[in-house]
Amino acid sequence: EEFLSLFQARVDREEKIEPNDPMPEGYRRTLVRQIGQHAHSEIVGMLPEGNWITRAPTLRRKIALLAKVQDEGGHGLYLYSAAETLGVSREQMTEELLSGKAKYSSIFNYPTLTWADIGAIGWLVDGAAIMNQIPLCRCSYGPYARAMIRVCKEESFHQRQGYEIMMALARGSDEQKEMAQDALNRWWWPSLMMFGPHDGESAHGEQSMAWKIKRFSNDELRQKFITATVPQAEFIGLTVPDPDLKFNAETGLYEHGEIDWVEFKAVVSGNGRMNRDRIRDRKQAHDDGAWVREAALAHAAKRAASRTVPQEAAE
Amino acid sequence: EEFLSLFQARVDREEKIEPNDPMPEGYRRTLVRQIGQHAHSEIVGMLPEGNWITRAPTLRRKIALLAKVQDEGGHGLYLYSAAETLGVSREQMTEELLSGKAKYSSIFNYPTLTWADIGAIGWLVDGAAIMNQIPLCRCSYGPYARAMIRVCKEESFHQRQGYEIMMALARGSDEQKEMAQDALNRWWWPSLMMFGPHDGESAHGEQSMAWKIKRFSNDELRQKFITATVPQAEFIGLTVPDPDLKFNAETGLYEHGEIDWVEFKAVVSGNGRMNRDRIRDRKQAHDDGAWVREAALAHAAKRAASRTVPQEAAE
Amino acid sequence: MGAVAATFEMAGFRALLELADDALILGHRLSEWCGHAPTLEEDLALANMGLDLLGQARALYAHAGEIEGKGRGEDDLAFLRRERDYVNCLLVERPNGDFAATMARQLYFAAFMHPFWRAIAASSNDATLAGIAAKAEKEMAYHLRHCGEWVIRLGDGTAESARRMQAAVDELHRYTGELFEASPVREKAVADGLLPDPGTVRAEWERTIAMVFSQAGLTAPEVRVPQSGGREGLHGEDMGHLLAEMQFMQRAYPGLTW
Amino acid sequence: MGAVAATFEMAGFRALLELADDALILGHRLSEWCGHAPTLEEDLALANMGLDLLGQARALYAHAGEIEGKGRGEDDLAFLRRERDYVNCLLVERPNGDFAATMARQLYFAAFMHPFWRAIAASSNDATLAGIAAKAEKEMAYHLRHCGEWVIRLGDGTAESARRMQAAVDELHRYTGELFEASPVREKAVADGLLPDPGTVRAEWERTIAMVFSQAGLTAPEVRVPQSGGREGLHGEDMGHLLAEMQFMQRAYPGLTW
Repeated sequence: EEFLSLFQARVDREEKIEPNDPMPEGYRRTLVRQIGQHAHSEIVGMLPEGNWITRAPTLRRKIALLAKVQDEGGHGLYLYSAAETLGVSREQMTEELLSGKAKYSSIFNYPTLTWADIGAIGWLVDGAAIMNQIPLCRCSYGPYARAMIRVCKEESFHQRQGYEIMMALARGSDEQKEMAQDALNRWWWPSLMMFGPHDGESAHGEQSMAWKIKRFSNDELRQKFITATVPQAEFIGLTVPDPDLKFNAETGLYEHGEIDWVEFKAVVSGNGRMNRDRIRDRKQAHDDGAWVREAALAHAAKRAASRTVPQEAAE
Repeated sequence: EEFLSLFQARVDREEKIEPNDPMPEGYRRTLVRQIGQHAHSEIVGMLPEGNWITRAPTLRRKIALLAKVQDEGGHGLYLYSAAETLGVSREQMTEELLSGKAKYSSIFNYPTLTWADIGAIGWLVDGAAIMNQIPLCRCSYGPYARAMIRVCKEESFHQRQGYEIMMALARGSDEQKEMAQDALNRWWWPSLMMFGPHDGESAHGEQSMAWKIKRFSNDELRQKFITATVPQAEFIGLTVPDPDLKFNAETGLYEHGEIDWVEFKAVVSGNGRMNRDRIRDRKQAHDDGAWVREAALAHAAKRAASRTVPQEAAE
Repeated sequence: MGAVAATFEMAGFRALLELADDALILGHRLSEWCGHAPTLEEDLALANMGLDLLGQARALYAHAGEIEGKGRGEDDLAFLRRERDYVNCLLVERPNGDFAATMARQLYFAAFMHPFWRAIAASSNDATLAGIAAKAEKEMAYHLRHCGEWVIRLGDGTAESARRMQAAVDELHRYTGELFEASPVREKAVADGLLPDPGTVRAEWERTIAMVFSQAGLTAPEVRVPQSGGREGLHGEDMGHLLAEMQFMQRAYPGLTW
Repeated sequence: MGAVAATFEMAGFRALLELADDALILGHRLSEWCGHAPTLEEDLALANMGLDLLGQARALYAHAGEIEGKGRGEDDLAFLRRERDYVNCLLVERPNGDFAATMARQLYFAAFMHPFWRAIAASSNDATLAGIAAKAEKEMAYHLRHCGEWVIRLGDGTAESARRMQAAVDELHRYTGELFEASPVREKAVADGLLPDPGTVRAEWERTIAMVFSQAGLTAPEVRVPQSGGREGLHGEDMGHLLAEMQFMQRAYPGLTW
C-alpha cells in the first residue's frame, strides 16, 4: 500500500519512471499491453500502405510512400524496444500478435482501394495517431515517452504529406476529386473510431489517467481531431461524410453523428474486411523468414565458437 | 533379322503398327522419345501463351487464348496416352521432363514479350508444327497417327487465329504495326529452327524415314513452311527479317540466310532465355500438386475398400 | 460510385453487371491456373470452367451494354471501369490459394449459380437473359459436380488434404452470405421481373453444401459477421492488382482494335 | 526499338537510361519486400536500399530528360515507355525469390555498381552524372557490405540456408556477365567520356565475389552461355507483369498531376 502511494507520488510529481524502477504490476502490465499494441500497429500498418508502393503514380510519391512505410517499421522497432524494457521479449510479442492474442489498431483492418486512400491514411490516420501520441510524449514511463517524441517528429511530416496528396487530388481532374472524396467517405468514421469507445464505456481509462499513461480522455482527443481536421477538408473542397456534423459556436466544439459501434466491434473482434489477411501476411513473413533467422543464429554461434580457438588456428 | 524384314515389309505396305504388334526395340525407343518429346512440348508450350491470358486485350482474345492453351493440354493428353501404349508411364515421362533428361521443342524457351508474340506463336510456331504434324498423320504407328489427326484439326484453327491477330495488328495503329513486326523479327528464326538441323547433320533422319515415322526431311519441311509463310507476311505488310531471303523462280523455292546454329545449340542445351523458368514452373506445379494427387489416390482407396464391405454396413 | 438515384433507374443494367462481373472475375481467377494445376486433367477442367464463365461474362456484358444504351460494348464494360464500379461479390475475387481453396470457392459459387440460373431461365421477362441462363445452368451443373467431387476427395483423402480443405472452408465461408443478399439495385431488378430474389435459392444451396460437407467430413464455421460490400464496389486489396493486370493493355493502348 | 542510328546519336541519353532503368527496376523489386521481410530490421534495410536506388533513378531520369531535350520528365521516362524500350540488365528484373536470392542479386549488383560509380565519379565529363555517382558510390558501399554479410551468414549458416544460398547463386550467376557488356550505345558513351567501360571494373568485381563466396562456402557455377539482351529491350517474362503494376496509374489516368 505504501509502495503504491510512493509510486503515485512520483507520478504526480511528473517524475519519469525508468525500467529498473519499482512499479506496480498493474502499471507494468498496462504498459506492456499498450506499448505492444502500439508497436504491432506500426508493423501491421505497413501493409495497407505497402499495398500501393508498386503502383504509386510518380517517382516522388513512390519514394515518399516507401520512406513512410520504412519510418513506420522504425517506429515499431523503437516501441518493441521500449516494451522489452518491461520484461517482455520481441518473440513473445510477435507470437501474441500472430495468435490473435494481442491487438493492434483496428484502422489497419480496412483495405486501401485507391491511391487516394494513401492520402487519406496520412491525413486522417496519422492525424488521429498524432492526437493520441503528442500527450504520450509526456507519458510517465520514460522509454515510452522518449519513443513517442521520436515518432511524433516523423509522423507530423507523414500527416502533411498525406494531406498534400489529398490536396493534389482535390485540385486535379473530376475523377481525382471524386477519388479523394470517396476515400474521405470511407476513412472518416474509422478514423474517429481510432480514439476508442466513448469515455463512459472505456475500460482502462481512469487508472491510466492516474498513472499518467493517458493524459486526455477518448472523447477529448476525438474532439481535438475533428476540430483540426474539418477545416482542412473544407479548405480543399472536400465534404466530411457526416450530415450531423455541426459546429457549436458556444462550446467551440463540433457536434457529430453517431459512430457505428456495431461496425467498430466487428472490426475489433476480427471480422473487419482485412483482419485475416493482415495476420496471414504477417504470419507468412514470419514463417517464410524462419530459416533466415535460424541461419543468422547458427552463423553467429559458429563465429563465437571460432573466437574461442587460439588465433593461429582460427586463421 | 527375318523379323526386321517382316516388320519393314509391313511398314512398306503402309500397314499401321498397333500397340501389341511385334516391333524392333529401336522403333519402339524412337517413338517413345519422339512422342514423349511431342507431348512435353504441348505441355511446356502452355506456358509462354499462358503468360498472356491475364493480360489479353479483349474478351474475345482472352477466351480464344484460354481455349487454345486448353487445346494444347488436351493434345498433351492424347500424346501421353499414345506414348503409354509403348510401355512407358506418364510418371516416368514427367520425371524425365522435370529432370531435364527428356527434351521438348526449344521454341518454347523464348519469352512472350508483347501481345503480338501471341499472334506470332499461333501463326509461325503452330504453322511450323503443322508442317511437321501433317505428315505424321500418316505415321506408321497407329496411336501416334490417330493422335496427330486430332491434333492437326485444332492446330489449323489456332494457326489461323494467330495470323488473324497479326493481321489486326498490322492494320492497326503505327505502334501495333511495329509490335507485330518486332514479334515477327524475334520469332522467325526460332521457328525455322523448329525443323531441326540441316538434313546432312540430322542424327535420326534416315532410320526414321525407313520406318515411316518421318516422311519428309528437315529441310524439305522447312522449305514448305517458308514457302507458305512468306506470302502471308507480305499480304499483311510485314517483312521477314532475312535480308538473304530470295525466291528462286527456277526451283520454286526460297533461298534463305544462314540459321544461327550457335543460338540453336545454346537453347537446345538448356541455355535459352526461358529454359530454367519453364522447367521450374512445371516442377513447381508438379510439387505443389503432390498432396492433391496423393489425396485422390487415398480417397479412391478408401472407396474401393468400402465397396468390399457388405452393402448394409457400408450404408 | 455514381448517385444511387441514377443507378436505381439503371437497375436492370446494374443487375446484369453484377452477374457479368461475378463471371468475369471468377473466370479470370481460374485462368491464372493455366499450366500450373496439379494434373494435366485438372489444367483442362479449370480452363473449361474458366471458359464457361468468360463466355457467360461476354454475353452478359454485351446485353448489359445494349440495355444501358450509351454505346458501351462488352470490352468497354469488362476492361474500362474503375475498381469502385465493379460490382462482383467478394467471393470471386479471393485469390486462388491452393487447389483446395479454388475448389471450395468454385463449389460455393456453383452451388448458388446453378439453381439461380435455373430460376432466371424459368422466370426472367428478359428473353436474352433467359437464354444465357439456360446455357449457363448446364455449365454450372458440371462445375458443381466436378468441384463437389473434389471437395469430397480432398476432405476425405489424406490428413493433409483434409487440413487444407477445412482451412479453405474456414477462410471462405464468410464470403458466401453475400451471394444471397439483394442489393437495392437487385431488389428493383427483382421487382421488375428481370431475375428472382437470390434468397429463394438459399435453402437449396445450404442442402447442397451440407450434403457435400457431410461426405467430405467438413464443418462449416459459424460466421458471426458475413463479409460483403462487393455489390457497392467495396472490394479487398487483391482486386486492384487483378484489375491492373487485366486492364493493362486497354489502358496502355486506348481505343484500338485487337 | 527505334533505329540504331537514332539511338547512336542519343548515346549519352541511352547510357543514362541504362543506369536509371537498372536503379528503378531493382528499387521496385526491393520495395516489393515491404512488410514481408524475415525480420523488422531487414524490412528497414531492404526499404533503405530500395530508397537509395529509387533516388538514384529519379536523378538519372531527370538528367536524361534534359539531355534528350524533348521535354520528357522523370515520370515520362520511368512510367511511360514500352517494355521493349526499357534497357535495364536482366539481373535486376529477376523476381525476388527467397531472401537468399534477393541478397545474391543485390550483392552481384552492388559489387559492380560500387566500383563503377566510383569510376564514373572520377572520370565522367558530365558534372551532374559525376555528382550523382559520388553519392551513389557511398550508398552502394553500404549495400555491398550489408548483402555481403548476409550472403556469408546464409552460406555459412544452416544446411538449409546454405542450400538456398547456393541455389540462388546457381540461378543468378548467369546474369552477371551482362553487367560488363558494353552495348554499342554504351561504347559510344564511353568514347564520349560520359562514363568508363564497365569491363574495367570486372577484376574488382570478381575479387569481391570470390572473397565473399570463399567465406560463405559458395561455388560460382560455370556459365557456358551468359544471359543478356536487357540492353536491347529483350527481357524475360516477369518484366511485363512488373511494368503492368508499376505503370498502371499513369496509363489509367493519363496526363494528370499527383
